[in-house]
Amino acid sequence: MDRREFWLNRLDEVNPKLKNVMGLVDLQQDSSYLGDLTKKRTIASLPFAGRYRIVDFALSSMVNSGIRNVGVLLPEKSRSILDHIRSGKDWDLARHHKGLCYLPPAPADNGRKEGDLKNYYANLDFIESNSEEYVLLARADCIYNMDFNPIMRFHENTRADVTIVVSPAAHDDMARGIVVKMAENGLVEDITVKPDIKKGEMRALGVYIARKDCFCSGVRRAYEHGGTDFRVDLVLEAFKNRTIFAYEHRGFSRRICSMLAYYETNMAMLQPDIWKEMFMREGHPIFTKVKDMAPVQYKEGSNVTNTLVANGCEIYGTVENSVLFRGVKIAPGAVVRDSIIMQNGFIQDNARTNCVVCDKNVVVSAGKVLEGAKTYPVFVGKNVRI
Amino acid sequence: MDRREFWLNRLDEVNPKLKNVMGLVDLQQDSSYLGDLTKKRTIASLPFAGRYRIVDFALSSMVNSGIRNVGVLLPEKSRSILDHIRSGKDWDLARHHKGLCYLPPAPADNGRKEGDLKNYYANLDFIESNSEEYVLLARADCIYNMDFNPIMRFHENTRADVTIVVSPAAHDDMARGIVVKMAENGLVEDITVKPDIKKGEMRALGVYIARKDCFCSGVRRAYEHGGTDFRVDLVLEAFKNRTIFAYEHRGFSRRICSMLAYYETNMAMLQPDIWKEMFMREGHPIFTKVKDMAPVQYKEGSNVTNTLVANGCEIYGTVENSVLFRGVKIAPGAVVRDSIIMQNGFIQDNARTNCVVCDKNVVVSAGKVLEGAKTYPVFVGKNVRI
Amino acid sequence: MKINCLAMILAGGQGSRLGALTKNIAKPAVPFGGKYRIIDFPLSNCANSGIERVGVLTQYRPFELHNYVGNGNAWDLDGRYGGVFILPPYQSTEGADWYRGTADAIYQNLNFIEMSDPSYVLILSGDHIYSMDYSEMLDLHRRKNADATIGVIEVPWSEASRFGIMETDESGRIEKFVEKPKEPKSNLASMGIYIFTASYLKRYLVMDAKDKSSEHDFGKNVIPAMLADRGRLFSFPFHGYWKDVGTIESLWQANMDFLAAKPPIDISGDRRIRSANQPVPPHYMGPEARVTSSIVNEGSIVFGTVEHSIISTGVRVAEGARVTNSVVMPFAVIGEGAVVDHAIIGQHTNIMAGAQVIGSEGAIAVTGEDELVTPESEARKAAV
Amino acid sequence: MKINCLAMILAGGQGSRLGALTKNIAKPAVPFGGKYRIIDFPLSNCANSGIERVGVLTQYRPFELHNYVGNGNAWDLDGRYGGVFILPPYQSTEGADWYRGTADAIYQNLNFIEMSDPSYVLILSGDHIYSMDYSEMLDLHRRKNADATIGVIEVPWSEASRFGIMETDESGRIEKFVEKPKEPKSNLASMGIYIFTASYLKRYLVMDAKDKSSEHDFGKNVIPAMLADRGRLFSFPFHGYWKDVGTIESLWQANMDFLAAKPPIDISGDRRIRSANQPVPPHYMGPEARVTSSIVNEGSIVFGTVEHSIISTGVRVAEGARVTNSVVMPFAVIGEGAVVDHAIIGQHTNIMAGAQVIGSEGAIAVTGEDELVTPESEARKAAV
Repeated sequence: MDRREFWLNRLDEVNPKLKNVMGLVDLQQDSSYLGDLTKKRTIASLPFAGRYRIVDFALSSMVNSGIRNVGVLLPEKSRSILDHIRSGKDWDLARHHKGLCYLPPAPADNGRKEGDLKNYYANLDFIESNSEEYVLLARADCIYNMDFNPIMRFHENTRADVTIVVSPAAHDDMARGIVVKMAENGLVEDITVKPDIKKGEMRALGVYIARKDCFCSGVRRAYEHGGTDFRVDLVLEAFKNRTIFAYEHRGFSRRICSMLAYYETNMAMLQPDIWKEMFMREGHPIFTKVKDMAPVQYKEGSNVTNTLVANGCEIYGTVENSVLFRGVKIAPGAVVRDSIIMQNGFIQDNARTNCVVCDKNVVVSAGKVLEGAKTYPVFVGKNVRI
Repeated sequence: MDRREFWLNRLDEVNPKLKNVMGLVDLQQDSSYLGDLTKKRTIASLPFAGRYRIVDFALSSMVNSGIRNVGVLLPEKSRSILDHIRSGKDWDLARHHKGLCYLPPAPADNGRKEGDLKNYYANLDFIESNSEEYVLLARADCIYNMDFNPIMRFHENTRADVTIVVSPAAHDDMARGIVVKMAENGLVEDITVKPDIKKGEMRALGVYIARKDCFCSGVRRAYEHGGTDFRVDLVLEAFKNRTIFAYEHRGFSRRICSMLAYYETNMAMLQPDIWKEMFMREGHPIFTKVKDMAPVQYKEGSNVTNTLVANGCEIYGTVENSVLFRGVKIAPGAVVRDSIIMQNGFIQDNARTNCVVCDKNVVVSAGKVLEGAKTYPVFVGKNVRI
Repeated sequence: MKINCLAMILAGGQGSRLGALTKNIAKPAVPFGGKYRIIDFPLSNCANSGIERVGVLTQYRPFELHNYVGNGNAWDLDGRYGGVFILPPYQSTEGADWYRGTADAIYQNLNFIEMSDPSYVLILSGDHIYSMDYSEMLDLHRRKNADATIGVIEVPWSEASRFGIMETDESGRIEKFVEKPKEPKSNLASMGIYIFTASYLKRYLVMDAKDKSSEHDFGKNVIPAMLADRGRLFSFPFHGYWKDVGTIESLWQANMDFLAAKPPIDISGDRRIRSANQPVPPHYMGPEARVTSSIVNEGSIVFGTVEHSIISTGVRVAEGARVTNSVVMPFAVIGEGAVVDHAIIGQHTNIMAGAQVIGSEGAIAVTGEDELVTPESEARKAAV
Repeated sequence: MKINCLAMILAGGQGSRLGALTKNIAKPAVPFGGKYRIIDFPLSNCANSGIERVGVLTQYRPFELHNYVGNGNAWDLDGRYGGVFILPPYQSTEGADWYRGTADAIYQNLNFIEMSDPSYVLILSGDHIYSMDYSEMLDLHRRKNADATIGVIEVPWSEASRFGIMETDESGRIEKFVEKPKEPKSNLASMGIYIFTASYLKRYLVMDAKDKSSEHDFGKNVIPAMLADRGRLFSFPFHGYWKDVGTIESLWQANMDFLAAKPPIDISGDRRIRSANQPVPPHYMGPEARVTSSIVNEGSIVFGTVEHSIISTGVRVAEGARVTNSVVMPFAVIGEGAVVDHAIIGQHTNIMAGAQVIGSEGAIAVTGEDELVTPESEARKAAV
């Protein structure tokens, strides 16, 4: 029995471990769909659900599935993400052998059109030098808590060259993405890259599994024939003659493809069953950078319902149907409804916010009122004082 | 007694700690002087003395002097350096509070001339957000094992705005650098940036101490007036009206400014007193990435004299006056003299090298002979098979 | 490598005065303040004071403490010359014995101290809640060229006879030390925090170990012996919040102290109290939750009513449940309609729907770890 | 969190058969092969086999072992569900005792096992040099649906009576286990490596603890009891290099084995043996150095002659010194003109200029830790 067989036989047993799979996390996602939210950050480093960043979900899913070797394709602006992931210790990836490896962006080629494919190509040597036989790629713009073990078994059983993880879009989705048509057994019959996606269409969640040689030869072929775009030049073109299967993920998943999607996905976490599926699954916690903040202080007169509250907050006022990030302060008489208040927000005495997304360090001064709609939340940029 | 006083008073005591100083390590050194040695790497990540890289010396000196907060200014090509330093754990800098922080290069500004100053400017927010009052900058192209505590005391006692660490050049030095003229008390009377430096001239070792506000306002002033170059636009121009003192480092130090300097500095480590000063000082070890290689196997017939040998080597032949990096294999009958053989080099049966620098993974086939001169070592590039 | 100052935390035995709460864990591992454990306070104080190497002396279930503390990484104490070491009794060439007293526990670990080779040894206890900069105390110790320095705090005169009381001269030098004096002549009480010059400590510990009449206690034997020899012992006055949490009542009271409009310690500032965090999400307040004057930690979920209470990591307060004036420790469940008042609910304990755990000031109700409290079972009350 | 397999390393007591070498350190911490310590082998095997949580049972100077092992970071054993735990005896609610035997040591740590909640428990000893993939053994254990699986190795028939000998049927199921049989009927010796299904182990340890006539030893009591109850015990044959290093002679011999043209274990390949490294430079060979058929580690400096020997970290061999057929442990100094042959030189020991430490095969000379050997002093010889 060879090494691979040996581990795969164990998958149904106590301690599933994708030992033969190397993870790749691509953080260079196009973030133009998110407007000001991502003006100074990548989607991957967007704060989410009180204490997380989007990248935490892909990284944690990998680690919980048993992947111990993860390459992180860095975006151009990498400081916030380097500061968030650091050594990978909080994801158990700070190791002497394997563990986390940063793959920084390749410097610009003279005159050549740029695209996300280039960074894959520039790091092929690293990917190929590792001993794992499979690559599992996750492009960090989706929220899910996935166990990759059944997907790997699916990939093996279908004898696919490439497996794409899909789920039906929960809403119309205005961002560019991959939509697949598949047979009942999962065999992909058509792949399209569309600038917008209709509700219910099977769209890719950015998770791909392939044998490493298949993946690398695809990247090489695509880039060396002038390709720049991961979706079009690799998935559509270079994988044309490959057997591609789609695996439908049936748990919760959302693409963070617009300000509204960002708002609604945060709000979805207020449903206790989704909160539990995402965060309280035995053996599948979502890891994030530890900040070690003090517990929340609910002061006399506070009134907080249907709300997610991160540590470090101090609450005197009223909060309903909202998400409070670390270190938010809600003053006496303030009322926060259907809102997302990011780190260190301060809603002062008798101020009110309704359907508002406040970026970090926003101050809403005493008595001020901000009001959006659930279908059109008002956004307040970083460090703004209103 | 304020906090600063408190710690500074302790400097002479048991546990010197530069608690009030933040370290900056600049890895973006111009490496064109080193030819093929640095074609695919920065000076900072150049292998040295069997198991080190140049950056280890600046980083270790900081850590051993008590600095616990270090920002690392990354060069454009950062993968090898990220892979070497990783979390900073091997330098004791993997910490929740303070520790190591990567400062990636700023993306190119449209049309503006590039230079090393830009990355300082782009990271001023990080530097200023830290609580330390002093900045100690080390530009990682020199070999030394320095205790920064006396330099800090010197800086305090002279009430300098900026202190530059200098030492007389051991050789003529063909690379661009800073030369200072100083009074006997250390007060700098003139600073010049010269394209070559004569033996004995007081040249800067790339180590600067300043109050953080002084340093940051200098960088801001230099960059915002169109400056690009650290040496000319910051040290010469922006610091023009500042009181600058030079501190002469009297221990061993070399600038790695040419292939010959690289060769000779490696060879200098073969002098037991220099080997001890650099590597065996109580409380001042040089840290590097741990690779955990097996000890060296000296086989029957091996004959090794006046040589530095890193772990993982296997030696059957003869080696004299040389430096062997990790995993080098010297076959029976092979003779290596006055040479530097980098990682995984393989000198096959009866081959000979004399005054040769072999980059990583070089194979010198059976019977082949390579011969350079001590003043002109022959260089063999990475992965070459001769 | 010589280090400057080594801290030794006396974590003690089973901490029987905390009763059911320490059935399965050592006292320093008892949860506190919703997020912390008692030992987080001395460990964070060490880290915030630049002391990076810490020994924790315990002979009761050391691996659970080890499992929590790890190598001290959460407190940044895992540097090359640092580390947190759990120190149970061990067998040496001279034989082996259980710890017979605070001084004996240190004596039995003289080898560990020698291995660490510190100039000074800081001795702490593992059951106090406070935030203190030991480096200031160390600085005083050095400036006074002292043999030993003892942390002291002013206590109400009426309570002075419960403490070890110090009489000092104007310079702070200790002239007399009396354990629990009937007629105290001072109200400067020992906090059980000592700095010793390492060589001086060693000399007295070796002498004490040979003394068969000794109880091997710092307060009762070692300090008096040092004073008898006219050692240079100084007091270091401390003025902040300091609370012994060795009993159920004091543990409950200290928790309640943190519910004040202004908490007694700044646990989140520059000198924050750190702890080993679990990967849990922000807590969730249900649609009918009613929470006031309380502290709630990550990972919990509240559907009921919480007033003037501490809700720790992973706790669930179900619909209609009512928690008042209580401390609910990690992963406990308060079932539907259950009532908890003036109580400490142990870790992982399940208060079933409709059950009641009701104590009163001066008679706090306690449930232990992993218990099941049904509406029928009467919750055990703590002996006060 | 349930883990798959927990390893427990029996690190033993003072290891008195290693004499002077274990005066200050536990046996598993004894240096080996120039760079390693004995415990590196089981720890690396665990890491290479995917077993990330390890208990080390010792009652002798646990902190020195702790200081070396840390939290297992050097072996990548410091993951969230992993860790290396040094386990000296401790005080529980039921009282406390020193370890009375291998089975008792595990029994006393049942709480630790329960806290870790493994499906399987792997028991190892801390004094063997070998490289083994325990995951293959675990796989056999599961495929056979075994209660226990014992690692066995074929030994020469002439030596079989020194071991615990197994008789098995064709399927590998163990029918009989005899400790040191006078007339062995098999040459399959127990390597002291056991995998137990956790619940099964617990049942038998509890029974064994109650049995007052038991010596609380796996080989003598627990395994025979399991066989008597017709438990499903299987053997797992191992074919590689395996060496007990419990005596001076065997420790010396095992070191010498690594000087063979082809070392008996691949210590630097994919399944490399890892160790906690010190920040030391490459070693330096002086102008007159003469080194053949030897292993030399980092941080050492050699001016003299070394033949067929092991030179460890930080050793200095001065001009004119001659070291042959010997093991020189870390930071020892061999002075000018000193002669060392067939010897083991302990850590930090100083063989002064001109001194001689000369043993012979079968009577290896030994110096302990931190000793000073002058030309006058006769080096102690090990009892063989």
